[in-house]
Amino acid sequence: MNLAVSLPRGLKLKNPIIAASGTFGFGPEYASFVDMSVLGGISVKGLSPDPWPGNPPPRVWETPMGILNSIGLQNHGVEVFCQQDLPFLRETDTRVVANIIGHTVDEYRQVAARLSREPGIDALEVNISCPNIKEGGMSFGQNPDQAAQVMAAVRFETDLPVMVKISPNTTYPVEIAEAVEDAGADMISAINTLVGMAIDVKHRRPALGGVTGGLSGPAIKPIALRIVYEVAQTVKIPVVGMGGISSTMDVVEFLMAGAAAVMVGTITFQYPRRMQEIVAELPEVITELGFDCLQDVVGSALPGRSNASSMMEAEYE
Amino acid sequence: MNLAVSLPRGLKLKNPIIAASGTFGFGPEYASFVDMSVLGGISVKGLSPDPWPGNPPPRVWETPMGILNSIGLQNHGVEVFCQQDLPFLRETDTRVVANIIGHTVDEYRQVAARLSREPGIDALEVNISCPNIKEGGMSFGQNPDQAAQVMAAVRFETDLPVMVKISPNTTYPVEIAEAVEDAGADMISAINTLVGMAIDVKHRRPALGGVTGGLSGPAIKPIALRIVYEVAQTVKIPVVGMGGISSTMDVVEFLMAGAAAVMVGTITFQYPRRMQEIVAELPEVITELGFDCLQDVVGSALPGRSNASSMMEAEYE
Amino acid sequence: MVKRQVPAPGHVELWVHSPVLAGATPGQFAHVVTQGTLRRPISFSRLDVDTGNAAMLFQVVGVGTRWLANQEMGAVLDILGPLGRGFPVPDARRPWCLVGGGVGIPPLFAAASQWTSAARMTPTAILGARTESLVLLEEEFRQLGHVVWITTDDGSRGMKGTVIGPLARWLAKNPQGQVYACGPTAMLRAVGAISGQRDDVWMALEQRMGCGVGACLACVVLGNGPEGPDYRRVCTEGPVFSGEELIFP
Amino acid sequence: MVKRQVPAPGHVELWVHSPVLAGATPGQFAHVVTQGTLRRPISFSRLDVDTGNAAMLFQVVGVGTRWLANQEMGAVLDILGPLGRGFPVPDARRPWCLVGGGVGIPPLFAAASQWTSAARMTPTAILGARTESLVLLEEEFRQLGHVVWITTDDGSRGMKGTVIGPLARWLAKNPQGQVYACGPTAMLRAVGAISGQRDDVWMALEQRMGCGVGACLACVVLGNGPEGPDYRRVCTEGPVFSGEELIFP
Ligand SMILES: Cc1cc2nc3c(=O)[nH]c(=O)nc-3n(C[C@H](O)[C@H](O)[C@H](O)COP(=O)(O)OP(=O)(O)OC[C@H]3O[C@@H](n4cnc5c(N)ncnc54)[C@H](O)[C@@H]3O)c2cc1C
Ligand SMILES: Cc1cc2nc3c(=O)[nH]c(=O)nc-3n(C[C@H](O)[C@H](O)[C@H](O)COP(=O)(O)OP(=O)(O)OC[C@H]3O[C@@H](n4cnc5c(N)ncnc54)[C@H](O)[C@@H]3O)c2cc1C
Ligand SMILES: Cc1cc2nc3c(=O)[nH]c(=O)nc-3n(C[C@H](O)[C@H](O)[C@H](O)COP(=O)(O)O)c2cc1C
Ligand SMILES: Cc1cc2nc3c(=O)[nH]c(=O)nc-3n(C[C@H](O)[C@H](O)[C@H](O)COP(=O)(O)O)c2cc1C
Ligand code: FES
Ligand code: FES
Repeated sequence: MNLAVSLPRGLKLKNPIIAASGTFGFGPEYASFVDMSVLGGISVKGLSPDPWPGNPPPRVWETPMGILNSIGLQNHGVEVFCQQDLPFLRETDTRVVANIIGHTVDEYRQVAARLSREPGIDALEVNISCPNIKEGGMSFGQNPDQAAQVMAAVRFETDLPVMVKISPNTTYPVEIAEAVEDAGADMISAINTLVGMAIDVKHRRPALGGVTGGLSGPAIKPIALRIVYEVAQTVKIPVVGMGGISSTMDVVEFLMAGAAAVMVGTITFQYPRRMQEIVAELPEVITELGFDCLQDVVGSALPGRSNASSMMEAEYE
Repeated sequence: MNLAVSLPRGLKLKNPIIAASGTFGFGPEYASFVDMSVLGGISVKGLSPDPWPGNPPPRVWETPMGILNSIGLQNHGVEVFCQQDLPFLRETDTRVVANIIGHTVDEYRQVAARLSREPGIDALEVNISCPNIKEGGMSFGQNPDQAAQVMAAVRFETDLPVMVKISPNTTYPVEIAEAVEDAGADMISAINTLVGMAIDVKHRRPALGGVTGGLSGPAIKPIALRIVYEVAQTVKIPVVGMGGISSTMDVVEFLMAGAAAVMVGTITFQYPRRMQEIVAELPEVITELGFDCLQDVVGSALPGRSNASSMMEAEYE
Repeated sequence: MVKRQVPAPGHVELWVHSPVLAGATPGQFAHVVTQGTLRRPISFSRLDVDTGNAAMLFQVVGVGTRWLANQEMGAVLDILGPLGRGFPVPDARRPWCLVGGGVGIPPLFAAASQWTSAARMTPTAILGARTESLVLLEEEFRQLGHVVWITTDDGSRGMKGTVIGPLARWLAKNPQGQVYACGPTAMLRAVGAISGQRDDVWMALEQRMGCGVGACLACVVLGNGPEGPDYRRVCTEGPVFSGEELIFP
Repeated sequence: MVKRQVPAPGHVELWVHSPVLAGATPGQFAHVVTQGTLRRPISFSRLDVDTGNAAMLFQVVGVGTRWLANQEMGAVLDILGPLGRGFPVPDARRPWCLVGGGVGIPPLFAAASQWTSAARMTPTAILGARTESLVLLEEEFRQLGHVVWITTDDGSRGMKGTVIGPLARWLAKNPQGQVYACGPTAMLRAVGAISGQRDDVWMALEQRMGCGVGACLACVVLGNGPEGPDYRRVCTEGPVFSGEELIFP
């Protein structure tokens, strides 16, 4: 079965499985364990104009079916990335998504501009879950206007396909998706982590050095699916779904909820080869579920296309 | 060790463990499995002025370390409650918290008024995660003004201790807590469920009859702790914490994050006696952690009181 | 857990020693801790007050039943029960018939075992399955002296088709006969339709459950209420309902 | 898994057969799937290229180590490794000394086993523990021919106090001696302080980890960077760092 996915502005993935930003480094870290050419793509760790130091440790903490992280978006800056990491990525036979971050609209713009000049980058992913320093630290992703400003600034600088990564820590994920669509986004990726925390009971203090952290892993899958399902019904552009994917069936859930492709994060820490396994299993699983091709799975549980209400009523109404 | 908790307006619990609304019915359902007199209190299923039919089934779905529910706040109305359920509750030796719901501010007011006339109710818990029908269906709990209006209306009708139950499905849990505190709330309870969904892959449709549902259970504990920790630092009134508690250590985490008492929900479905076990274990666990009394545990991981930053720096700075 | 059998591929029957469970009414269920955040509801296939043993026969369909199927002899299971309302004993002066599909058969067998000695006329058991290897408890029903009709979807054993054909014929002969049915929802709907949803047609339903004791209102099905349709709890008002109580499409 | 021992109460040593792991450098670690969403990092206590076996000695502290301690003989473990940077081989012409506290001792033993034959002078091992029953691998170090000094917090065995006392005395005699240390952070901080954070004082650190391979930036400690403090990854730049590289308070 052909697993290829065609996305806006000519972005073509050999399959819908992309390594999620921040969980797969810049490629070489996992290269001895994973055959990267099997992946649809890889989204690199968030890149800022200048290096960010990140948060004090501890930076991860295990929670029920999830993890909290407070890496604090540590990265060595877009310039070092272009010189040091990009050459390796150019050699890999997979799509490279550059995840970009900033403290101000202008910082996002700068990173987008810098990356657009480099060959070997196939798409940008705008992580709007960063604190907006000028507006008091609430993240860009919590406010439709600010999210749209970031997207508009990035759009001004680049013709690359751009996806905006939606934060779940807001009352309005759908409104934010609409706002960035209007501002020129080619795709939505959803979701980023949920703000959570844990207490180190023994030491009577927050477990993470950064006090709060981002919750990821299977625990958040229901929330991610809900947001993907809602966003996919609202925007016209494709959605790349993620949050807690750990199996091929999870991927199918996201596809049915309307995702055109997915990203896989936390599970890689436990099972580095899981993405490869999913790519291998996907054709058979889709066929067994009665689909002829990947495209038919996408959105098959959305209202209208799903047999939801009719079957439900058939059972008890 | 004395586990008693004193809360505003003379509300005294024999211990900090309260059964969470919607997971313990109206008392008699679990009475043959659980010794209710051991509990600090029980919060009953949400009560509306008239009966609510609830959502079509299926109404629960299992998720990684959690469950989704779309009961749809089915209940037989406050009048039937007073006549049919309250007599049993009056006989039980535990505090009764009446959880109230409504589609309009006036419906909340009506239920509060009706319940204030009945003996045997020790506190009200205002569930603001209900759709505000007049304002287009977004829940009261997602907007500080609307939440405050509900609280003000309830306060007008009752001298009972009132807690407002915070929704996590908002950008502003802290602002909402502050708004209801200003509107006269005596306590905050936090958190209600997170909106999520699951796909029934076999049938290619949303798994729940209500399409989306509320996520509860251990999976949400990190989010609940974060909100309790933030709210406890902001408001002056006590916080009743909940969300994913399944063990005595979990209770200690919530207490350290600033909760004066806790509610226990989803785990009861799996282990009906877990609340009893927690009450039994709590004194020993607290003592082993080096505390002399329950009160000292409360808030011990909050900034100022916690040795957070100092120890963190001691380790790597 | 005192005994374990594999009556058909992908099906396991477990015996547990528990006088409390052994005292259940057929049609009641056990709510079992397995893997996952919710208990699993499973009906009793055998209830023996003398030995204090109760059995559950289930199909392995997901994580919970797989875990349960892999438990070793002597394992201690965490079971809440017996729960729910079981089958009412039939009026022994009138004919009765059991109609079971797949894993709907076991609870009917528990009922048959208790009722058969009291029966004046030979009862009928109509057992349906997907295919020959999945016909459950046939021999056991014959040993009780039942007239046993088998149907399989693929015709590999007995009549080809569903249990509805034989039931229609039985009802034609016994228009006021008492019916006890358990099986997939589609089958029960058809049973309800051809039996006229009477108050002596009893059906055991399945629904996703939370608490199992009536507290959470998760497990509802649509009932025929005095003021129009209302929701009933399978765990408390059911799992056994009369045809009259239910609304099927 | 080919062998299992309980060297002290609450401590387990597991041998696994894996030529790849057995080829590790002492100080490197294995990242092991247990229960929970993250792997558990554990150092090697023994590395035997001849048999292709590697051992890990760990304390049971939580869900993961408890699960691992309960694995049965023949179990197949999912291990990522060997990972990280191990101890550099000491300069055999100069004195060296191993300083281990608690479960910091096992990786030093793996190192000692490989290096001792090449040593010109008798190496010293300073082993600290909370109490007598928790002193790990003492006999094994003696068999390697090390001078072994024991300290316990409660004085139940060897000197009362921490490893820092004996280390200070050793350093007084061997001011330029090479030091290899592993143990609790507080101990390493003290080792760094009294040894002057030199480039031939090596310490194996612990930190909470995500990936274990350098991808997630979770496992950092503060390093002494060219332009001020910077974060280094324990899983990749470490777990072994020189005193010079690290910033302790
Ligand atoms: C009253 C009652 C009696 C039952 N008796 C039997 C029996 O005797 N033999 C038998 O084989 N099966 C019986 N079932 C069905 C049985 O409960 C499910 O097959 C079982 O829960 C599946 O669990 P799982 O973890 O293997 O599957 P999963 O699909 O992994 O389970 C996921 C969740 O869905 C629930 N679920 C899945 N299928 C069903 C279902 N059909 N009904 C209710 N909940 C379900 C599970 O309990 C769990 O919460 C009965 C169900 C009910 C309600
Ligand atoms: C490089 C390295 C080598 C190690 N070598 C050994 C060894 O040889 N023997 C030994 O007994 N222990 C060793 N440890 C510590 C060991 O990793 C922890 O004791 C173990 O992870 C605890 O897991 P748990 O599930 O039992 O505890 P839990 O507290 O339930 O674990 C919860 C989470 O915290 C992490 N965690 C808990 N304690 C530590 C810790 N001290 N360091 C890092 N992560 C931790 C766990 O990995 C897990 O992700 C080493 C740690 C590191 C970083
Ligand atoms: C350790 C870690 C670091 C992350 N760093 C980034 C990042 O730099 N940029 C970003 O957009 N998302 C980042 N994320 C979020 C993930 O890309 C993903 O959105 C989230 O983890 C949910 O997917 P999962 O449950 O499959 O991990 C990070 C997640 C983790 C766990
Ligand atoms: C089945 C179910 C029904 C619920 N019904 C109510 C309700 O009527 N009113 C309310 O305020 N909260 C209700 N809740 C939310 C719980 O009281 C609690 O806030 C939430 O489940 C988180 O706690 P837990 O993880 O311990 O379950 C319900 C939760 C569940 C699982
Ligand atoms: S399962 Fe909770 S009411 Fe039936
Ligand atoms: S654990 Fe991921 S970088 Fe070290």
